[in-house]
Amino acid sequence: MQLPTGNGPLHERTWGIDREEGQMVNDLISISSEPIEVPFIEVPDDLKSNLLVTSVDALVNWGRKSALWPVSFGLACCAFEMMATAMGRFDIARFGMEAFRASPRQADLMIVAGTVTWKMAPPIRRIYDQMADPKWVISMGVCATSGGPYFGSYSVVPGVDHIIPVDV
Amino acid sequence: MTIRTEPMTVNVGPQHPSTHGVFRVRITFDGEDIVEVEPVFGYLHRGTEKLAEERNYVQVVTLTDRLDYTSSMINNQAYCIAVERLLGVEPPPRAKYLRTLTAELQRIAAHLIAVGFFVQELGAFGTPLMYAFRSRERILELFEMLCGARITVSYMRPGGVFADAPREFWPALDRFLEDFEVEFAEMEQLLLENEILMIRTRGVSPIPPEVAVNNSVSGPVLRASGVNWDWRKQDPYDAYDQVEFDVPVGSHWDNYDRFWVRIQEVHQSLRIIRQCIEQIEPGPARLELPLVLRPDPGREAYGRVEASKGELAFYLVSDGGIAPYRCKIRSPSLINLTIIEELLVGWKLADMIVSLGSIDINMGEVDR
Amino acid sequence: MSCQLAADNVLYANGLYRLVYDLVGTILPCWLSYVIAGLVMIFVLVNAVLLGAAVITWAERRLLGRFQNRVGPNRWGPFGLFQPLADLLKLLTKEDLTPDGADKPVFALVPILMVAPLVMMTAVIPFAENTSLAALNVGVLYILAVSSITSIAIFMAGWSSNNRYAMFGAARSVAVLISYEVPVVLSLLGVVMVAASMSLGSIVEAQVLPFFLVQPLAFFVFMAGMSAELNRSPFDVAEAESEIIAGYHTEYSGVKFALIQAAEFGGVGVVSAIAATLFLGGWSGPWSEYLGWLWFLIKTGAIVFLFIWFRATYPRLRIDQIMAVSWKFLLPLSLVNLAAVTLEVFLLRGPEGVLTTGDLGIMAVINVVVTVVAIWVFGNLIRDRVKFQARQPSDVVVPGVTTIEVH
Amino acid sequence: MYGFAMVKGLLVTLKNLTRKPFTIQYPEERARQHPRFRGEEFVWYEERCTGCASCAKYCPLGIIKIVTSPSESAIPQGDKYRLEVFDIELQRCMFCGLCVEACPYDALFMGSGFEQGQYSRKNMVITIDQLRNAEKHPSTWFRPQLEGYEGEPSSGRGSRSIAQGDSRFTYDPRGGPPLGWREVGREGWRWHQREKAGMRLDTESAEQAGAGDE
Amino acid sequence: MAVREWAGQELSEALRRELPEAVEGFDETAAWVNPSQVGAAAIFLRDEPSLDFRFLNSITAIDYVEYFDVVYHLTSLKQQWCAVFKTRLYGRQDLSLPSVYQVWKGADYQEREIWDLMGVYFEGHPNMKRIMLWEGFEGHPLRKDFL
Repeated sequence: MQLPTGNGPLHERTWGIDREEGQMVNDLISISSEPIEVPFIEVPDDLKSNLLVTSVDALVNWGRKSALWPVSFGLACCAFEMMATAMGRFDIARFGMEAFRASPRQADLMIVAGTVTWKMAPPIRRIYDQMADPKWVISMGVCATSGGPYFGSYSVVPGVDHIIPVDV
Repeated sequence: MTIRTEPMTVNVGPQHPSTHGVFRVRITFDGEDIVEVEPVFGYLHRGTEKLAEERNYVQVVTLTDRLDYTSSMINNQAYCIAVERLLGVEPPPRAKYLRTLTAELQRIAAHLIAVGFFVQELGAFGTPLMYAFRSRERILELFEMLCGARITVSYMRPGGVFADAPREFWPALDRFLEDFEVEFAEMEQLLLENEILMIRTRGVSPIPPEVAVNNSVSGPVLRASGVNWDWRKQDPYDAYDQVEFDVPVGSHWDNYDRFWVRIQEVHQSLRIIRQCIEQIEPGPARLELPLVLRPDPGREAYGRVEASKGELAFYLVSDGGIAPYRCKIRSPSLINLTIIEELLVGWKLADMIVSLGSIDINMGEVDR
Repeated sequence: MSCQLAADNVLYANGLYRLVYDLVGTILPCWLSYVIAGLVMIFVLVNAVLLGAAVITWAERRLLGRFQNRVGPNRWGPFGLFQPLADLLKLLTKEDLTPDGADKPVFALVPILMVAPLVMMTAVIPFAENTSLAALNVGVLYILAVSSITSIAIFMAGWSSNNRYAMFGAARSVAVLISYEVPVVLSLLGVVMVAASMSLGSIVEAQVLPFFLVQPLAFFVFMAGMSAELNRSPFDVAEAESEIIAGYHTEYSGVKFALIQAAEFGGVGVVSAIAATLFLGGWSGPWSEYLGWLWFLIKTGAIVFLFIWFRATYPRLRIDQIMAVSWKFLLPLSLVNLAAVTLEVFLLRGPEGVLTTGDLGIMAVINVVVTVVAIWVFGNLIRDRVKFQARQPSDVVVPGVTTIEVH
Repeated sequence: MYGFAMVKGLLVTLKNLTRKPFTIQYPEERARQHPRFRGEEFVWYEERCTGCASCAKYCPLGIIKIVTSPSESAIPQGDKYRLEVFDIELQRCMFCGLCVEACPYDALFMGSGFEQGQYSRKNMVITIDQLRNAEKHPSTWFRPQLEGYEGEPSSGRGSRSIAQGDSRFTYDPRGGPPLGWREVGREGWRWHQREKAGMRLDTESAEQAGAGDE
Repeated sequence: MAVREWAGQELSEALRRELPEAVEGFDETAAWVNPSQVGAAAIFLRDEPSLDFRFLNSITAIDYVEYFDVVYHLTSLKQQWCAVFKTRLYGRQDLSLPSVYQVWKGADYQEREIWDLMGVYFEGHPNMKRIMLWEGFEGHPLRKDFL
């Protein structure tokens, strides 16, 4: 993160940072006009029949699926529904998923819950990059999937898959 | 002896676990003391006002759901009142009561979230929040019964509500009131006099009433600062002139008072709901208006309600077309944020989170 | 060739060690069997700590769930018991990131330094009669010394991560650890004085009446101090999620994070075991010759339950308030306890310097009274002296609206 | 006494420890779904649809795509357009239900499903064939006739005297069998009457007329 | 007990007594104020005890293509009345108004928002950054000519 420089009140000193971030947003808009496709990985047949690989794989995959830790990433309305899944009624913890990690380093799953604006796009990108592999992204609700009710608005990303690859 | 420390500028957000959505604030610290703050928002700016100019009057209702997504019903209500003023019509009395009732249910839900997150930010490991969501879940269930959705309700329409409550709603409401009494008493027992909560919030970040008024603060934050201003009392809309309730007012102006005012408002909301159930009469629940509304050109209307966060108003200007010519949203969260400097400067990092929680902003409404 | 362990060796008391030593000693030279037996014991202890950590994470998640009126992990395995295993598997296969600006060797050393002291502490805990690896005669002192290593590890984590939040967390954590060491040590002095020994085994044997009855004040201070040292609620500022992301371990992922988590929850287990030993009478109980380990586990479990219960209930204090609690509340309390116990021991002990069960009973009665009075007095003393005066009502109060005011 | 409230807090959490959890264990047990639930999978009755495209016009997002060709007659409605395309782009739909509100012929209903996770956006369009072949579990959103008190005056407190077990009020979209267009009835709200002026509202005579045509 | 709404005429007469050059006219609900006099009118409206408009509800700008209207909604909490005054700016380029930030601090974010979305600059505001959109965004989206 850059440091503000110069004198005067804080909002005067941060002009530079604001301009830089604005530039980042504009750059991102210009490079992300098309959705990013997630390549579908085909497992070769000879590998499929390999007993050792598959059973280790199965174990590892069981571990991964049984302890998915989402990064707490609520953007808008859907965030409250996402939280509601973690709360008493639906209790996502039953699947070992209640550990909403605040630090992206420790999370496996990013649930993009809510409208993604262009201004928010660079931080999303950064947090996605900070997450450790293997990682997954769920786009929750129509706002994140395609802009939904705000499709066509001047400040809304038409689908979060323009910025990061989405799995579900 | 004084230790000279170097000021350090930290960027909190936009994605930070405690910022009520995508709020970002740049803070200069001296040690752990806050010296300067600069809020940066717009991370959820979706251009609602512009989109409203492209939708017809009924379609805009669906956009208002998504402003303050913790209190969609009240947003619906504010917008519908503005449109009714624009058209110069009055909804039928049953619709007024249904609106009042659902708005108060929504206020309870919103205050539960506010209180739950407030305590969560004090560091409770989820328990009060879970209890709050447990009760909120019951309210959302009632909403689902009413209008088929939990959060994005779109229940109200200009001229009333979209449909009368289904029959199973009334017994369910009674059951809810019974259960909620117990659960809320439990929550109060857990929180209201908790010593840790007291020493964390008493005397922290007081906002004097003069400052609050000059900063156009409204809602529970204004009332916690000792001003008993409530639009439900001062400018009664819908059925609020028919029901009795008190206005809780803080006397210390601090974080605890803001928390306390919300807790008390839940009690008052329950009172209003009970009175609504008593007073509601059979009748139509919606005015016979055409699907596509065309107000007279040149008219304007400022429809306001006391939302869970403060004064929520829609300022609509008509040019005679099917869509509003201008739809300005006076959002309480954005304007309540004006006091952020008075609230934070001079306090500690840990207090900052709590103080931000105490004014209960909602980014959907701040950025619109 | 057969080897004999000298009776004055600290390892002599441990039956398992002697067994392995004797067994291996028949075919290998004595020095080698000495080492091998030691390695076997280390293997056992490390696994005990990690397994304990796993069980405690599971218990915490389940219990927190129930405290919060929900279910908690219940999908994988019976009652969700395999949940920690799944977590572990996932973390092991996860990418192990090291941030760019990090001090790499220090960064990598931290997880090891977090776990090591826990394993070292378990060496002196008697799980049942004659089962501690090393029956050190300065066991209490050893535990206190070793447990301080954690604070260095935390500071290293904060420093090497090159992250402000981590640094904040580490600075807070170290401040807390250092200030809470003092009341904890003072509270343990009372225990040592009554038991007239620093060896954990002798302390257990001295507890004809469990010490949490004899010295409730010391127990209270010890529990409060330990929950601060473990970063448990209500003193968990070091990883205050809502304030500073995840505290000192913000930048850790994968295996290292798994180890840090294990150290955290293992710490709860070890501290509970120590508390059970020092205050609840450890393995003693009916049929303790056979069921000592069970008594020990039950008592440890009770303490763990207490920790989880506190966590489910309380919000956290601010860092300066935590310091205030330590220096203005717990420290005086531990001093009161020390003074009371000293006087009682001085007055009650017999000519041979031994306290009988009756003496302990008298002490218990006196100390319960002392505890209540002391907590009440000092509790009122640390209350903020500034009474919060209601402010002047503003001139913009609207007439004619019924209002209710907070007291 | 200072500290007393903290003990009270401990008791509260302890009380909740012994209470039955509030959780609904989702994949095995399901939350009770209310009949008005605005779900995915729209229910559409081709027999009634005239292709007037009211829904497409009223949709705030313009996600309903209708292509028609003239000259066909519907059984209950009389003359109508033949529908060639009726696509609903679910990926942008926000389930506000305004299309259902706008439909004057009661041909479009909200569905009641909610499990529609997809791996790709391309799959998220409901086509006319899917609408034709879907199992029809309509929601009662804006269709009061399904709630079973059509024609009765709406009431306030009095309504609570109605017994809970009354079968007329226990319509469960997911529980019952799929409904055909004759079974879903006609909405009898006065509010909608004006919109329906000039339509043949008498379902039975329409059916007879339709039967005659066949 | 309801809040009384001032008619435009009433407000314009009250303003005219003190600041005769500030008032341009009135309509049913609002008084029209000369754009250059907004600051002075604001101070007067707030400090005059018989008006006492200490609470600023909202500021709005409306784009009428040839001109922009800026609307101020005010309330007096003590006297329980509210009023509206408006001002009109002609043209589309380099629009500016005196800021009322120093009078009502509540105007802070609303003025920034109007600058950001409508392109009306407020002179005397200490921090005229874009508020909702990012730096480098072209145009002001709420204008009618923005596509």
